[in-house]
Amino acid sequence: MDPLTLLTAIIFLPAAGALALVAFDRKAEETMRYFALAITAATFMLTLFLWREFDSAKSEMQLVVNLPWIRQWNVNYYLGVDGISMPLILLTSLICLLSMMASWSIKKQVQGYLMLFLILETGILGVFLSLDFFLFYVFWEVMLLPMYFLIGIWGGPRKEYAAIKFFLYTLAGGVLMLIALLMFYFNSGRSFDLLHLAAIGQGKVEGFAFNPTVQIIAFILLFIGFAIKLPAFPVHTWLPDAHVEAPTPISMILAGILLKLGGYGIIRIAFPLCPFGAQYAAYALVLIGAVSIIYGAFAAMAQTDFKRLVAYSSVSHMGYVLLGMAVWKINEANGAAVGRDYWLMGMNGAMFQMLAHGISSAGMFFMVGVIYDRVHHRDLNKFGGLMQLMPDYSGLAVGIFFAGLGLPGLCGFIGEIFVVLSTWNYSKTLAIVAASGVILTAGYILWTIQRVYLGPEYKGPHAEDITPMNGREKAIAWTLLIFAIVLGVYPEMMFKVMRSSMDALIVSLDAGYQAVSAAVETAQK
Amino acid sequence: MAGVDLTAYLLVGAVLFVCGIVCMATKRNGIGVLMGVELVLNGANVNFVAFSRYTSLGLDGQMMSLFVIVLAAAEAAIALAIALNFYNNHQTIDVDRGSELQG
Amino acid sequence: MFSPTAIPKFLAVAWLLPLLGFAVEIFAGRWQRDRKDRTAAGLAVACIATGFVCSALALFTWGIHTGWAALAPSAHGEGHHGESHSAAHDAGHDEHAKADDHGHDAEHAKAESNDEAHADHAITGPLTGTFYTLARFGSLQLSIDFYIDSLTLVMFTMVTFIATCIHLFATGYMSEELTDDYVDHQVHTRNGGHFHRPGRFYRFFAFLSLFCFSMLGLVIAGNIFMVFVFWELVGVCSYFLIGFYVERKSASTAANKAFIMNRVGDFGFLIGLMVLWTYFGTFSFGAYNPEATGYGIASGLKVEAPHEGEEAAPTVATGLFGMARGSDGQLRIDQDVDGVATVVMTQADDTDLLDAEGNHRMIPYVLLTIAGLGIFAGCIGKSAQFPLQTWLPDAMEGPTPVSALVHSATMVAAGVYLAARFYPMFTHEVLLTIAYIGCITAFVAATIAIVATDIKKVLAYSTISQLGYMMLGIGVGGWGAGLFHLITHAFFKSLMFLASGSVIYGCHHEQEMPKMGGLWRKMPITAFTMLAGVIAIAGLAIPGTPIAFSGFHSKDAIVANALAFTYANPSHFLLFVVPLVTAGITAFYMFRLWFYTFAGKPRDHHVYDHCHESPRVMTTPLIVLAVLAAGCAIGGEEGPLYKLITFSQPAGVDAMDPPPAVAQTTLPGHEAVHAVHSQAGMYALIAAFLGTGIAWLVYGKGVLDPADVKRQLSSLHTFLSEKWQFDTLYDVMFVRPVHVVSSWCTAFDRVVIDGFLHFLSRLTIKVAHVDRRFDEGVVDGFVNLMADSTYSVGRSFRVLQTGKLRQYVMFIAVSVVFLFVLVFAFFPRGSSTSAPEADVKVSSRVVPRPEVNRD
Amino acid sequence: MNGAALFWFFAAVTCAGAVAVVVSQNVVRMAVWLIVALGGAAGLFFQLSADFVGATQLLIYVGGTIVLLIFGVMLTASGPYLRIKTSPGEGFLAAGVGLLFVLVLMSTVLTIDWNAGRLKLAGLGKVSADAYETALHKEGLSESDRTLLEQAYQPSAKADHAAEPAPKSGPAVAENPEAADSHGSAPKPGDVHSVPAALAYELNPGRRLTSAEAARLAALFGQEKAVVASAMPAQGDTIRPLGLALAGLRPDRDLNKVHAKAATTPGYLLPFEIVSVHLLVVLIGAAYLARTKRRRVEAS
Repeated sequence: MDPLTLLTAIIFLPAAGALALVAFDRKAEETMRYFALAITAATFMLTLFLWREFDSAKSEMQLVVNLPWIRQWNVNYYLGVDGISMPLILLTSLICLLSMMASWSIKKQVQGYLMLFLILETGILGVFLSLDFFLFYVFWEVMLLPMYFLIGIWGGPRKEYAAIKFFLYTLAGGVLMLIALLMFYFNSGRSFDLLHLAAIGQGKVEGFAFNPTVQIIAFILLFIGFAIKLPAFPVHTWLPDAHVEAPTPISMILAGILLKLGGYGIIRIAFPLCPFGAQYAAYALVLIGAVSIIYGAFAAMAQTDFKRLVAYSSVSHMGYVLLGMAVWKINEANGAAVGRDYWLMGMNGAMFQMLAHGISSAGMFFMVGVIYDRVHHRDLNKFGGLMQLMPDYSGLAVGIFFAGLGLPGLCGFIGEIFVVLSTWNYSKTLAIVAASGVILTAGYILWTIQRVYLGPEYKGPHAEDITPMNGREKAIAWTLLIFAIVLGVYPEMMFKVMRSSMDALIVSLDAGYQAVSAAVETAQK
Repeated sequence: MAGVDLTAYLLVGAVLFVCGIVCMATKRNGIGVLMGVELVLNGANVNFVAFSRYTSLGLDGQMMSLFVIVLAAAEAAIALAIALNFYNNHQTIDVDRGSELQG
Repeated sequence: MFSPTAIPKFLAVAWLLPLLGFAVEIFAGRWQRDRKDRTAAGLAVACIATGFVCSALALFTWGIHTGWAALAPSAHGEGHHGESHSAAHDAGHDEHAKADDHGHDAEHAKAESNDEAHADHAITGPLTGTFYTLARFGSLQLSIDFYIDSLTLVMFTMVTFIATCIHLFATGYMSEELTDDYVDHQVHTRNGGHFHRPGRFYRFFAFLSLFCFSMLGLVIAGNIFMVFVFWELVGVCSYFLIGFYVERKSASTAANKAFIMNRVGDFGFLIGLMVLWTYFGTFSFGAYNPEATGYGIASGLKVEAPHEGEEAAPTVATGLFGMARGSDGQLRIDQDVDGVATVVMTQADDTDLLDAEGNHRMIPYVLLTIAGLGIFAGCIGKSAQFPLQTWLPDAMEGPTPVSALVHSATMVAAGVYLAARFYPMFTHEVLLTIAYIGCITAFVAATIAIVATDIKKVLAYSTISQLGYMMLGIGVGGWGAGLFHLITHAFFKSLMFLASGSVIYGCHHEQEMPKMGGLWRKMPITAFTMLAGVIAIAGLAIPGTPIAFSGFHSKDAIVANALAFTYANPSHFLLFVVPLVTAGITAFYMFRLWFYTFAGKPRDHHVYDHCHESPRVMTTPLIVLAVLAAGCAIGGEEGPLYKLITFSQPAGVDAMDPPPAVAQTTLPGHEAVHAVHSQAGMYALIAAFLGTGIAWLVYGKGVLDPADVKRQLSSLHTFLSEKWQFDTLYDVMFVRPVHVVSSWCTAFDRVVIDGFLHFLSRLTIKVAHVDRRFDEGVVDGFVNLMADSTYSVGRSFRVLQTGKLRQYVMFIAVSVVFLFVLVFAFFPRGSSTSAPEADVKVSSRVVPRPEVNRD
Repeated sequence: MNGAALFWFFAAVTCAGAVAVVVSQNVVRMAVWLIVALGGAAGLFFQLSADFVGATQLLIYVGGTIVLLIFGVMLTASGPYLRIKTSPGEGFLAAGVGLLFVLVLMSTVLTIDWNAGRLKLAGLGKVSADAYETALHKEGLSESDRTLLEQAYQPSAKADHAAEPAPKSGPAVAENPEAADSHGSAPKPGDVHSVPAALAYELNPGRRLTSAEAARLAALFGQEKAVVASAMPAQGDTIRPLGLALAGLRPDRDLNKVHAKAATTPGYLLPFEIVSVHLLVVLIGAAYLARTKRRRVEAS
């Protein structure tokens, strides 16, 4: 299969499925569900095929498609994969498949739900695959609207509030990104080509350069935009609300994939395009990361709403992503990275943490959803004793929660430990702060497990509705747990996909920063 | 010409002007008001001519006063016409009676 | 018979078998419907027993290839052979597992090939290699390694052996779970009844197997990162096992407490890891080079091969130990330009280690100390040392076999093991900290044990206290002594726990000693095996003869080291005095326990009458362990066990020079210790006999009424039974503040961040309203608005609009006057700052006072 | 002396007439007093050597407007309304306001230094260095005069004809010019042409001069009359200049070269024509208005 067909199929198959859903009878809900499930499954298969086609040894973009789209503005239909986007694409199609399986609990307006869901998947995959900034932005915004409706229509009691909050936050981020996009566009001789822009940002293109001011401003704009998605303290407050109100499958997507877009954006756009800005703001990033870790953990501990707790744990866990990316220590004298291997490790750890969090947080939200579907409440103080009533469920949930806790052998550990280990090289204080997260994380997760699963008996309402997990639910939970274990035991599976690209990225960022700062010094003289 | 300079003329002009104003403000008779206007204009004229004499205004001042005189004449004609009309309508030329246009 | 390459393989099998067992048990348990099925237990026992056989094989293979060098100098090879053999045979004969025959055969086979093999394959250093690489970043590599020396092998053998015994014991102890309707008498449901649930026999053994896997991984670990990984895993197994009775709030709370307290220690551990990682760039303990030494197991199990075109993974020429210390075991302290003491890293051949740019690689001495303290913080958590000791007594909520295995013999001892393993990385400050922490812990826990009445709690505090002893031993330079005590303690403490488990089992889950008494008649085997353990821990011996239980030897070694240390550093005399006192207290409370429980008259006849001796499956392990508790340390410091342990003692451990720049303390050399040995032994013995005597007088003879003493010293008693108020203190200092801070965080989110957003949104809405009004007023009704406003303005001026000409004139006049006054008031000098323009106009220069022209 | 007396006479007549107009209650008397006042004003015009304006005043105002007014009085004067009295309160109020007004105006008039700027007019805006030095080194120069000279003048910044007044003064330079060598003879206003441009002095814009100081300066430069010199000739005979001005020629400007460029302007002819036509229209309108029938019957 040639790249054009393959990549286009991956992106637009879900959208095509959404279109096809129009043709279905409104009443044929079950048929539509199976159809949509087949679409997501097919997409997953296609991404697996993409993985097969993908050559881990290469560091550059592969399977590149570049067709003109809007000639006047020099916008192209420019797609490609490298080691950074590949794992996230796999994660996306997997989580979409699983959350589609979890969507059986959606009972109202199924047709609309499925359509929006599939459009959302198109948007996400599009973001991960685009290499044209404009295209990226378009897909970015395409994601926004379905999500808004998915929360706003199928959500909980405060769905409108949550949906609008989500929408406004994300829109604000999008606008900042748009400003940065235009800054790049007009400073680069009208180009949206991310690779070209990155080359300019790293001072590799004769005749064009993003000067330090542009880099810093653009980086800050981009960073705020992506940090909202990530989410990092203090722009995280949309997350608890959105998660709490969103239906379970949407929470899974939100936590499992959408948050990764923030990290992906930073690593794909913000860093390569403005290495100078990135280095300039590195300390702030690390600080925000560390604060997010601690803050999220503390906030999680105070929650009584199960989903809210998991949402705050996401804030905490995504803090590691930010932390790992930015541990870029330089030698003030010549601008060269000090202990580049540690930074490489941090970057890899951050990427892995994204994947791990994609698995574990999706799993946690799913687990919350399973019990919510039965008892229709999420008050942590009104659970208890589920270990007796639903032993399989409890066992799986504990496993997934331990993955979130960062237990060795499960996926969360690898990301967290690699990030934390790489941090000392950058800043001792922040490393200690970040490491202290392990205590708090253990605290709130164990406390949650104790309150929900342990104890003699269930304390809340609808005790009679508590039934064991059905096969579909078990399949989802098992898949997630198995992935958590496989990634935790064999992280190389993903590291080997990323390795070449990550190495190349670090090298080019390092060189790019040196080039730009050298130019600055020359200019100052 | 001790003590006679521009200032003295200006003072005369000021007196004329103020007299005209007071005249306008006090006379209920329309014609009286008209006379006040004439006085005001004359005060201005005195100033113009004095400036013409004592400053670099030159002939412009005199020219302006000529215009004023001519305008005053025309104004007087119009005013008289109005006054007559007023009188025809009100059987008086007491300007205080002509307040129909008040808001 | 076996080449040295077999050693890691044996250990790997021993290590991984329990994992396999776990996987099978946890699923089989779910699938099988028959709750009375003991298959799970059988499988678990089989796995761990095979593991024991494998590790014993590995030990023998190692012995052959070292030519039993460990035992050579003073004792004859036979001594060790016999001793260790007997242990193996005991296990082999006693266990009921299926692996028995196989292990037996293998042992014999190996024994036969012993003589012929020992000449050519001499193993000198530790065996190192990589099983599996987790990830690699440039020159940094994180992997699952092995580091095998005699300590590893001894630990492996000990752990597998004790674990086998305890598994066996648990088969009996946990048999109550073999039911579909287990009644938990400790849990009351809301309707007043007891809690009923299906039995969880299989789950217990699954977790026990998982624990064995984790513990063995910890022991075999070849790098500190791997230690951390398994460190966490044993922690989580401990969590599961403590919280085995998930219905019990106390159990789940204790499990949480244990895990979180361990995490507090792990936080320090992590900091230590970060420092080491950043400065050394490796986590490996020792140098290894798989290709050169030909340990095929490394490449055999290694999954990751170098990529095409990529450099092969750099073989770590020198591990942490070699980098930090020269081959003479000394830190190479240097002063850098700022006068800060730094440690220069060295290569295996004692030349300086250089980085890529050719600079010396070094680590500030302070940071090395911090790293050491951090790692030790992990040990504090895991080994329940002061100030993180409070979780261990609570952990007694778990079933007794768990207490015996996890919380006395293996996991909690892992902290000591790590401290010993990591010894070369510790600076003198760290060692001193270790010594003091151990000293404090030993004393504090012992005092609490005096007043504890729960039989398991007494043992738990005694465990903490003994672990403190071990730490103390390591801290004062008694590397071998500490580990020696670790091994002996593992035997006698697991014995005592199992015995107490037997009591609890026999007394139908009665744990309060005041309700027992005189039980020796009912359960003689338990009572006398327990007595063996008590004598061992009390450190009793017959003076002047070599007859002594294991505890005497090991404690004696520690006290001797402490005394020698005190002689060398008189200001630290407490490090000797406190342990000595503690030794007395130990003897006292242990005999108190024994007298309370087994001697005297029955206090609670209900308990006594229903009490019975445990079945053979439980008593057999007791007997085996009692024999070992009494005799494992035979020969003391001349005996095989001590020699075997100290064979892998780090270079120069007993004579490490104090770093010249930072000299604080001096570690006593081997000779110094030896010199005070008999003296120390005497002190220790006196203390032990004193304690025993008092206990006998009070609880055995009844000379003094304990209740009376309790009344006399009620405040002290309360203080001790409240565990020195540590829990209260932590609650006030940490738990509540954390909750407060977390509620602050939530409030901050809700009030500040969201408040700000809501403010913004309200502002936006306000603006939108204004905008709407603007639209409606201006865009929609511009004309109307103008008309309206004109009208209203007109109306407002209507009063003025009299229509009277003269008034208008007056207004004008007044206004003009007013304006003039205004202008003069505010611009008294006019504003004619403009330069006089040529002469087109008369310059309006204003002068302060008009002056009349003089002309 | 004569002129001053005449001025005071005419001024008194004018003011008295004006006041009388205000004070009188009878319209006819008011008209008479108005004639007196306007006539006095005409006298003042003559006194100001604006003979044409004065004549026009007499002709149009006294001869035309007043007659018109009297016509008006007569046409509208039906017995009872001849004397329409204002209330005393109003009178007092008006008197008060008028007094205030006149005080304000007078203070304004007296505050402003109308003489300032006439140094330039007299050709003393820029003087030659010779003249300046001469004045500065004159025998018996008082200290205050010297200070005045030094402060009032500064060396010319521009190499230009000294007589040509600087179109714009440069930025204020407060420092005193250094005394240069004197070159003898006192300059006449006309002499400034011959003085080398670089050696000229011009008025210092940073130093404001009072009229007394201006007069003093003029005296120091030997120009007794210069300060009161005007663009207009002191005698009458303004008909011809006015006529020329209407046509666009400005003899007054030509006279002292100040406005060499502005000597010919578009003139007032066109405005005058426009005004005339306008007036015509107005007069026609007025006639139309006056002709309107009375509506009283219909209105009532």
